[in-house]
Amino acid sequence: MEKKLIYMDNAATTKVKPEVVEAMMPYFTELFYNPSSTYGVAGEIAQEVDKARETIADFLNCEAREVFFTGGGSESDNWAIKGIADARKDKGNHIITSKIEHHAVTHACQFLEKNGYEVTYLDVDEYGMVDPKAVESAIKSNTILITIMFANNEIGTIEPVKEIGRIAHEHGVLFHTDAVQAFGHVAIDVKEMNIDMLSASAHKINGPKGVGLMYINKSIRISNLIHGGGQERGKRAGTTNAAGIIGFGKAVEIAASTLEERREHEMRLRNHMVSRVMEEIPYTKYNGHKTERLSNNASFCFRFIEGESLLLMLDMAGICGSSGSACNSGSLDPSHVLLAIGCPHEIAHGSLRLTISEETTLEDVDYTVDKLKGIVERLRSMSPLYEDFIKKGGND
Amino acid sequence: MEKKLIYMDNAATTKVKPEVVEAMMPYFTELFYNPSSTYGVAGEIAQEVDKARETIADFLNCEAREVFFTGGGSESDNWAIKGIADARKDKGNHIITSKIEHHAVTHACQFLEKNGYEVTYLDVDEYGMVDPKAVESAIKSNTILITIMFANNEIGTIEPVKEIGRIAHEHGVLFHTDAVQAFGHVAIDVKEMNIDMLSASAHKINGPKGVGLMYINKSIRISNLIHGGGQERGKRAGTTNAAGIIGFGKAVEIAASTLEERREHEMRLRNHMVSRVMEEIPYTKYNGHKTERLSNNASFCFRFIEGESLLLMLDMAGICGSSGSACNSGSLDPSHVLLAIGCPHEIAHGSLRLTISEETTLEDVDYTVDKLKGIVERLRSMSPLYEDFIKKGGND
Amino acid sequence: MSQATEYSKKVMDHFSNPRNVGEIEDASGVGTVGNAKCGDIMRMYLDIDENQVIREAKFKTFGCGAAVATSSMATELVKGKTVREALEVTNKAVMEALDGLPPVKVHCSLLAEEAIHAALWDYATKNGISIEGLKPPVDDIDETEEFYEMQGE
Amino acid sequence: MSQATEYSKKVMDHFSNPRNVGEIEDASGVGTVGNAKCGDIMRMYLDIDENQVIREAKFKTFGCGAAVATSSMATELVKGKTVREALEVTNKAVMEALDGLPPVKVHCSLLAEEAIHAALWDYATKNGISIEGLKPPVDDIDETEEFYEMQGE
Ligand SMILES: Cc1ncc(COP(=O)(O)O)c(C=O)c1O
Ligand SMILES: Cc1ncc(COP(=O)(O)O)c(C=O)c1O
Repeated sequence: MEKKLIYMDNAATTKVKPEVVEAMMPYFTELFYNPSSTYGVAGEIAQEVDKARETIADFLNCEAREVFFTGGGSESDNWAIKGIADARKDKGNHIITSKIEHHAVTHACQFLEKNGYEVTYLDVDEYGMVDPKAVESAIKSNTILITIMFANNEIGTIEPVKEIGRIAHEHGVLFHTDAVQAFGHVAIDVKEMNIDMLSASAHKINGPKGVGLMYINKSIRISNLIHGGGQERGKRAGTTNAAGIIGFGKAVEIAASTLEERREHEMRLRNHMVSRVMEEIPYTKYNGHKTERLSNNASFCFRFIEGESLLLMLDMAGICGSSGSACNSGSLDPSHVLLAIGCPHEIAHGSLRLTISEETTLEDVDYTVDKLKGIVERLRSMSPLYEDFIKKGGND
Repeated sequence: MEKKLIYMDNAATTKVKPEVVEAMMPYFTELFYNPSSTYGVAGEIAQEVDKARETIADFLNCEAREVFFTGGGSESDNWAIKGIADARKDKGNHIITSKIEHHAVTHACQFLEKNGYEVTYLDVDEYGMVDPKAVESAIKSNTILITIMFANNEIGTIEPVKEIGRIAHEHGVLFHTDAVQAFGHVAIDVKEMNIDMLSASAHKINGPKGVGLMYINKSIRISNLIHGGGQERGKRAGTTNAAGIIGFGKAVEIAASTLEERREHEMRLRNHMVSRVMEEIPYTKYNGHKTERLSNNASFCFRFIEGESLLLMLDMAGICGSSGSACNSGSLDPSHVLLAIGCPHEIAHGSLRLTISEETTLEDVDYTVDKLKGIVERLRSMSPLYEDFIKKGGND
Repeated sequence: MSQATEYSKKVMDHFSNPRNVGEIEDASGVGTVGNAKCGDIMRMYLDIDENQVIREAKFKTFGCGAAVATSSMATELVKGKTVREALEVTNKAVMEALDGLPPVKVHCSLLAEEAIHAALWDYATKNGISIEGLKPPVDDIDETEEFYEMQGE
Repeated sequence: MSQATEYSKKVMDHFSNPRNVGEIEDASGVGTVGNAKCGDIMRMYLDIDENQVIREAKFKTFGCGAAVATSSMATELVKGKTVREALEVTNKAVMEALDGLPPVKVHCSLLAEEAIHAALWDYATKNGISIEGLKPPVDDIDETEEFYEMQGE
């Protein structure tokens, strides 16, 4: 592993910042105590945990007691959906979501469908946008929850969350948003944006893996996903992961103070990358919305080639990217997100997601595009689909 | 925090060993990659995660693919109970457990009771022992799961797990055991002990908080608690907490190699402590089983005094102990475990759990007993219950 | 949550150095409130002079840190007061004097108020006096307690 | 799981330096199997002499690393063999020659076997020969694939 790697997969996970590691360290060893214990040292740790909670509450514009720590984004999503489904089962059994949610949301919904719930999976347009009007039309008298992601993990599209939340509230329905990709990258004000519940994950913003959170508006009653001890105000059992939470707090503190500059840097490089790719590599589709998208995300489909081969060759060139979402690598199905925005199967197979960070340089981007160009060419020269296409005169 | 603390609360949580911290470190920074990603460096991390899985599988005498990592012991318990309840709902709706389980088990069971399941909470004897015969009598045609803890967290009693497992299998019922307290402290062979599913947690054996596991026999179908990505063979979604899991693996590796010597050291000191307390402090009850108990656990009830006051005074003397289970501190109810073994309420209120470790010294123990003696005396001198008792001539 | 850090300095001071622990022989009034089942019992002894001034107050308490501290503070607050003034030593007054209590511990201050009242009632009964506004102590305060526990989340 | 580490060295070698990529003009037999929907298409070109010996084999593949590697290995294995011998180049033979494949990728080796068969079928049809044991290629191999996917957990 001597050669330098260019990491373009920040949507999959991010490097823990040294300041975050430093903040966590004491809580493994000297201050390893259980924050729920009676003794004073334990209480001091509990106070640090609550400081992290406050930092995050400030960032989201909510109260500290509305922030609940979990074991990750997937747990938060499952909790939101199953917890509301259970708590409101007397009120209704209908949930509205979209076709481009993360599997943590869609599979939780599918599980509920097997247990007597009804789920509407809304279509999106070619940019991956959910239409708030479609949300409104889908609401029925038995609708108990609307869950629409804040920003998509594959194509980066940012959804009209505020408008969807407004509609939800107009109809007295709860609104949850999976903000795992957006949190720490986009300014989020849960009050202003009409968000009742929000999922986030530390490892997507330079915090540790295995720590997530859910914001739950204080007026909401939700059943536990994990029952047991009285931690997290009785709403999420399990010995408090003090080190992880304190690391999460530090990561948010840093993210909050660098939000704008990161966005600008990423936008500039991302846009440069996209322009070059679209100009220099023919038969390429740029996925997602042009403007309403995460600043660090670029998503392409290269016709006639297949994603895994592309990734392997990029890897050999020292470039880390992803095809579809990382959780699904190794699966043989093309991304449900790309299919939902209207990519035909064989084009969806040739997808590449490159997600940069504040550490990415112009050189990294140019090196990546240069390599990518050659790799796409090489794979196309091996592709029977490309052969047919050229023989047919380059027209479909 | 200058003064030296004597830590006697190892059942609440343990200090992460320096070797474990060291093993985890690289996976926060240089090797922060998502183990599910395609590129080579990510694959190397996935291999380290699988090494941890193998270490643990060897320790439990199962296959690596039967070990699933979770976000902690509570999650594992909830998963076992709710996952089997869902997967076997067509087969039956009856679960058997005991009255002295951890809240992660009892509250998960209570949740199921609200959702159409039926739960039998078995009594225990005065030592906290579940009677295998009672388990057998409780089995009905609709019984789908027996969940009995391996060792109790408050009083340390080790349950007749092997015999209960045998009975479960004889009747074609699954057997889960919450081994969060026992794992790493007692040798466990899941095959030999007839265990189908087992929960454990890293932070109880010098690993990090927020990481747990479940052993699930490969023949068992269980529904997910956390749906989503394909991690953990599709059974537990969420970006793999590589650092945490690798730390867990290291902790198990160390625990496996020191099991016997730790047990001997702890038994010797614990027995010394118990003898001194029982000889020198009158009106004291020693809770739990005399021999069938965790080597590091001592649990007492001191009559006429209340647990929190006792803990606060011990804390002022630099001694960390617990009253009941740590998760419940701050609650006003006395421990359900002590009530189940027949302690009257007012006696259950005066409980103290001291749980030592391999690092505890004879001096620590003697200092603790000396201080404890004075504190109990002092609190009794302030107690109206003690006043009444003495005025009545020291008889009940 | 850790009690040691949730308690104010004043609470910890009154817990670790409780004032007026003990009994008063032949006290003018003695009151015991709470029950062992709930984990708190307070007993208050008052020595009251002929002008209905509380000369001396002592307590014994079985209970948590807050129970001890509120008992201690309650004895301090009633000492030197007239019986009528002592009636105005409410649970709020005790809490304020201790710089507050964690929500789950508010019921301890209520118990302290009731202990004062119970001791005053005993004094009134023994001496055939009627003190305006003083009600007989409740036998079992479980219900009241539960109410206050709920307040404290 | 990471493909790069799940693949054997041989697979990675055949993926990064695939042998016999390309087309053969006026090939004796050409076979295309798989479909773009499933993410794998293999096309195999065979140049077969009058003694039914495979003189030359080339391929083009749209697919994952394993698809490329199995195609490459399949061409290597059939080169120099008679038509009859080539029929015995099974998916197992391809897999073994590659030091194995991850379970989810087993279907790629099957595809390679089918590509050989399809090219041989084309050759047989063009030349009016019947080759014992050779079946006509299936039009849509979706079903077979799914079956094999399930095998691979
Ligand atoms: C017996 C038992 N079960 C379950 C748990 C819960 O484990 P965790 O805190 O890791 O969620 C604990 C400890 O807290 C325990 O002692
Ligand atoms: C949009 C979205 N939701 C949920 C998740 C799941 O988060 P975690 O891996 O922390 O469980 C992810 C990332 O994996 C994500 O991108």
